[in-house]
Amino acid sequence: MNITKQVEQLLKQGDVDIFLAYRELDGHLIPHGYTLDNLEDLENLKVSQHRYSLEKVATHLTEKKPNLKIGIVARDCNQRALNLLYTWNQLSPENITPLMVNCCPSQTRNHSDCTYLEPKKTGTFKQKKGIDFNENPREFMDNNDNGQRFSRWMYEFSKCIKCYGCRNICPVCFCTDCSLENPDLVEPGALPPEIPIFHLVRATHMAGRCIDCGLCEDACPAEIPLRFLYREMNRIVSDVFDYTPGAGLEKSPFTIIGNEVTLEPRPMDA
Amino acid sequence: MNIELLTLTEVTAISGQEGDITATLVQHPRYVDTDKCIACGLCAEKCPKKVPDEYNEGLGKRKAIYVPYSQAVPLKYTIDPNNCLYLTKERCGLCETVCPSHAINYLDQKKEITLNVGSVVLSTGFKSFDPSGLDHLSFGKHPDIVTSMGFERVLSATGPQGGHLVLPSDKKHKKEPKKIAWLQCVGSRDENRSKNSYCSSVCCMYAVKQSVMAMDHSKAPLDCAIFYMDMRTQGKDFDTYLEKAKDNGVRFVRSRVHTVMPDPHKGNLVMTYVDELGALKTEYFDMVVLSTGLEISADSFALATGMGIELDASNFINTNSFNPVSTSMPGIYACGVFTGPKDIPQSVMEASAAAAAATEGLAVSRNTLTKAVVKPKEREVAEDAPKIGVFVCNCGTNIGGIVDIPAVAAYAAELPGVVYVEENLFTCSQDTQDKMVEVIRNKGLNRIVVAACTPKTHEELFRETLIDAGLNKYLIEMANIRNQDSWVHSDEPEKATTKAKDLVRMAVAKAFRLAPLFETQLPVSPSALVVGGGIAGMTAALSLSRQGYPVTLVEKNQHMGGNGRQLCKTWKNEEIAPFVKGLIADIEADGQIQTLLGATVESVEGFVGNFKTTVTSVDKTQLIDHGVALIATGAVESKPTEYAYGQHKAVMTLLELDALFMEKDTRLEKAMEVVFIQCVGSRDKEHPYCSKVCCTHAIKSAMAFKKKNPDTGVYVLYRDIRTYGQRETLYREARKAGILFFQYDLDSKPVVTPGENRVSVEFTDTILGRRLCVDADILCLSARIDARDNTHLSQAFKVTADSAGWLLEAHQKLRPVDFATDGVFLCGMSHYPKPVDESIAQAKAAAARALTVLSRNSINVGGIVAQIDPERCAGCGGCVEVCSYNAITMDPEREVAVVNDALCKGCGACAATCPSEAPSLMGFNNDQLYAQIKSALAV
Amino acid sequence: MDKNINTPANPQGAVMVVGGGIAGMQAALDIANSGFYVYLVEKSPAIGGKMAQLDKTFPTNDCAM
Amino acid sequence: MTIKRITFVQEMLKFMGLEGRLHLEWISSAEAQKFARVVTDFTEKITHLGPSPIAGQTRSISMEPHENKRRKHEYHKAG
Repeated sequence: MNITKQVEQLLKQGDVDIFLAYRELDGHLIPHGYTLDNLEDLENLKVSQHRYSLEKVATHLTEKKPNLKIGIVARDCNQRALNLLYTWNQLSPENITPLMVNCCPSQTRNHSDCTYLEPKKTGTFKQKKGIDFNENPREFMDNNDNGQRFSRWMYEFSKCIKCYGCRNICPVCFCTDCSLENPDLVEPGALPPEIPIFHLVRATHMAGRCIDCGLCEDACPAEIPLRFLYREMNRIVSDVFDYTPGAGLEKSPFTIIGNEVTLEPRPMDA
Repeated sequence: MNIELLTLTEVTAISGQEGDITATLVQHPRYVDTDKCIACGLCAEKCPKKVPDEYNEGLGKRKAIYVPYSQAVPLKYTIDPNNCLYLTKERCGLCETVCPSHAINYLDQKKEITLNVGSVVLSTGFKSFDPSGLDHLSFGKHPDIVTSMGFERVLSATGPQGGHLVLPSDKKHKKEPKKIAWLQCVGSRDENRSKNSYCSSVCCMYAVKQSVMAMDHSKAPLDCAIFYMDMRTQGKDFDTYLEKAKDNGVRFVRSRVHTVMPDPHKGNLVMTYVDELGALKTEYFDMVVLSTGLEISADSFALATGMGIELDASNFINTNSFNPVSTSMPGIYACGVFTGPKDIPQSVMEASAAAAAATEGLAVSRNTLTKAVVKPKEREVAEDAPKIGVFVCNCGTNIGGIVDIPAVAAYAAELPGVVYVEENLFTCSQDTQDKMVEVIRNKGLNRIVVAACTPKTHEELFRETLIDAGLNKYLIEMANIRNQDSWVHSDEPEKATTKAKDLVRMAVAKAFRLAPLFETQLPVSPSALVVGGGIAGMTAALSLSRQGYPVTLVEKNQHMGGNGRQLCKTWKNEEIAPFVKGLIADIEADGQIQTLLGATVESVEGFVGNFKTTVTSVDKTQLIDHGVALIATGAVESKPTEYAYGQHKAVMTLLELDALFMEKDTRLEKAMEVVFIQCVGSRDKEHPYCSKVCCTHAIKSAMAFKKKNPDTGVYVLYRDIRTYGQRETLYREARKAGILFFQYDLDSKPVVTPGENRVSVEFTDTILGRRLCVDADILCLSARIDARDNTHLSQAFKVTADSAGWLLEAHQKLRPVDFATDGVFLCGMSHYPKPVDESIAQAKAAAARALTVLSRNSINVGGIVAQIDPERCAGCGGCVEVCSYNAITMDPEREVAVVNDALCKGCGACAATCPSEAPSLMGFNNDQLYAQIKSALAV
Repeated sequence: MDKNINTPANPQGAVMVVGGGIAGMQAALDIANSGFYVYLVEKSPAIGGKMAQLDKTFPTNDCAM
Repeated sequence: MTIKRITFVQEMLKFMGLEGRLHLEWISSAEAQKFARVVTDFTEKITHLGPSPIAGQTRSISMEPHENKRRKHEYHKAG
């Protein structure tokens, strides 16, 4: 059954009140909520490589109408985001009906994990001056010494225009009040935002939450390699806490205290 | 404030009866006026007379005017009249000259004090056995042979070597030991040399701890060896600690030590001992620690006998298992080591138990002699602009000698919001406090900064001052310019002054943003819920009822008594059945105790002082209001899975054997060979803990066979015999009676083969080096004791259990009957396996702890607690997860987190976790903290 | 049990605790916190007893102070 | 938990090129000597590492909140 039929059925059977997917308009795909009132729009429902954090829309809808039943077209990254939002009480699984579709850009597998797909290729400018998006974080560590790493990141962060695009698009950013807008912490009106604090604060807040969808990097007009940064954060979280955000319905380890610690504090010279 | 501390005081006589006792005491002169002494230490600095320091076990020196140790309470100096040059020879007098507060009074006289009290608690503790008399151990002949107490001081950071593990013989404090030996049972389990036949209970465990600590302290690899007879690590988590020590490389040598002698050629110590197989061996050590036992001092002996209290042969107070804290004199109770050797948690438990017992008879006079405070009305200042008063303390010369106080004061005066600055010699002294109250009133100050010492010791005092001045007590901020400044930067006065300014600036920045915090009072429901109707539960219920509080007792079974119904006798030969019957009768006769049989706790709501618990029984469900809850659900003897248990009728557990005794079964008469196997299912990989009671229980049962028929062959196969404390007498009697003991290890367990009428038990005798075989008529297995499944109850009361299922106390040493959750207490075997006397002590202790809640009319909640801004909260539940006190819940309506003030302890974990800063800790909110940080960086 | 039949009708609401070590201090605190006045009698110049001499306590290795 | 959190931040700083500037140590209130030793060692270590490369980048923070100041940022060009 094609996806349009499935959505139509879900809506008609009352399984969902609204279905979040994409709609083609003047040759562009835009996010759209399909309901029984606009069934005619369904003919323009399209699935392609275009992505948007539909689950963020779902979070906002749920905030207003907690019992709204929402259908959602979901790739693997969307599913991870949904899992994470369930564990953080932002959405409840019983109200959400994800309709899994093929991952970008895979056409052959119907459930491939985009985490392992290649990030986008980047222009020559970045490869010369900034951090190569395609680089492996581990290799980046090996190929650059402390000072080099630092100056590269300072360069990347200095490009920031504080548009908050990374945060706004992020499917798992749901705080009603963002620390990055607290005037005590981040000086209003100053550009770039205090480097590297601004981005490190965000990275810390993403630890145990980032589901590696890469939307932040796509959204960033300054082409800061954010996904590259958060991937390393995720690597640490998985090494230290043995936790992969969004992989299942486990709670984030950052909120659990008193569990057994097998680590020892590091000696000073480490 | 309702405790009057009488130091340097001894009891000389006692008369009267319970409820009306007159005590005569003599208070020896301190020669220092405690009201004036501000513990600045100048006197001791100048005092020319050095004396061996008893606090450091003579390993260090103190002066003739001294405080015993830096954290002493009261922190007041004392002159030692036997060593003071002025008091002995009328020379010197330096301390009087240098004392800035004129506290020295050489004319101080001893005073006689008469007290009228309702009851007395004796807790005079122990003295360590003095090994000087034991020639073979050479104590006193070489400085590197120390007692265990001495070794504690060696390890301690406040000790004579500053916590460095170096040989006491090396005056340069450089040479580190490479090999240390611990000798167990010095002055314990030894009738021949020390007269102390009992086991001191605590030495095995402290030796293990010391060996682990020593390794930790030593930079180079350290060889630690413990020479012992039996490792008696029967307490909660002790065996786990022991195994960890073994893994860390501590050697445990089962042996008898022959001699320890200084080797004049090599300069170290040579030890000769006989090992497990009977071979004589020699080994060299750099240091030897004598694990000295506990004994009763001559003073304590005189005190008790003077009061007419019965003591046992070893001078411990005679108690019976059912009244473990009562002495032979009504009205006089005892706790701690005075009633027998015991460790810290057991002492603390007994202390609380004695508190309950000593006040049972006085219940009608509760609150007649205690004092309550009357507070002046609080001034409304929340809306007023800050008018900050800064009080800068010289602390004698403690701060003023280093930091330029006038400069700091002048600097403070320039800071925004500051309207008044004052320098004090001692801000904490009573006259300064009085002046402060006046200044706050007259100048209309509404925020106070005290730049002095640590808030840990003095914030409460200054809060009281604010209350007296009619200010909200949370409107004070302290800058610690002593501990964090003048003390650590004493050689850099200029930098210290700059740092003091920084600290004051930060404190002022925070004070600027301080808001009054309010506490609300919640009434306490004056009744208790006790879960579990065994010996512990019933004892606790009766104790609370006698103190005047109604109790609901919930028992799962259709009858009361628990494990007590299956037990025969205590190790002191007291019959348990009549005692349990008596308890049940007392409970039934008690009009204040409501018993619910066949009942279980369904759910619990509320918090300390105001619990609402739903209890269901077969026919009904009821809601019970109560102020406190006591959990005493007990434990259960496990069913063995080895040694042919369940396959042959000759094989049984200890409780099953007790049942045969109580039924007077004929098999007991006929039995000619009886074997006991210890540690069945205990102390192995899966169940690492010791079940604590089985050694004593088995030996007591073994003795019963020998008493019936001395010709019966009785064999006990054991790993370590753990007849701790005075139970050792039972072990000694058993050996005298001809019971045979054979030691086995986990890798050489006995082998049992069922026969037709008998079972054959095969085991190794290490001394003969041979396998032996006994055909046993009765094989009794000391089966492990298992925790009950308390999952539901734990969830309902928000308490936790460890991996083995034993309920987890708030602190293993100091709060052994409290849970981390306020208002819920534990006792009996649900905490850990324990004998009847310890269960009863813990039950009374739980009652005493519960009384500290019940006897209050109300509890204050609020003050420094977290608040969650619902506007900012995204409802993610992160704070709910991190809260250790279960104080945060989700409001299902608004989907935001809400803090329960009564449960919140103000730790701030929630505030630190939330990414959107929705929770703020009152008195430490982000605004205040950011201001402080910014102020710190703004130079 | 611990009940004494001879207890007077109006007993003294105070208790004397002899010995200010860990047990004495705990007993004094519990008694005072349950509504009775306590005299804590200690022979030496300061309370604390033997435990104050210990370095660390097992199994938590907490400081004994 | 603290160990885990600190380990995380240590790793993050390492990735950022700010290695070795965060240290965790358990010190009881009775271990004054240890405290002094650890603080001295760490101070030495930090002195050895040199001033924080961020120091030049952060603006000085004033007592007054919400104050707007614009500062020109300098950064090291990638090599």
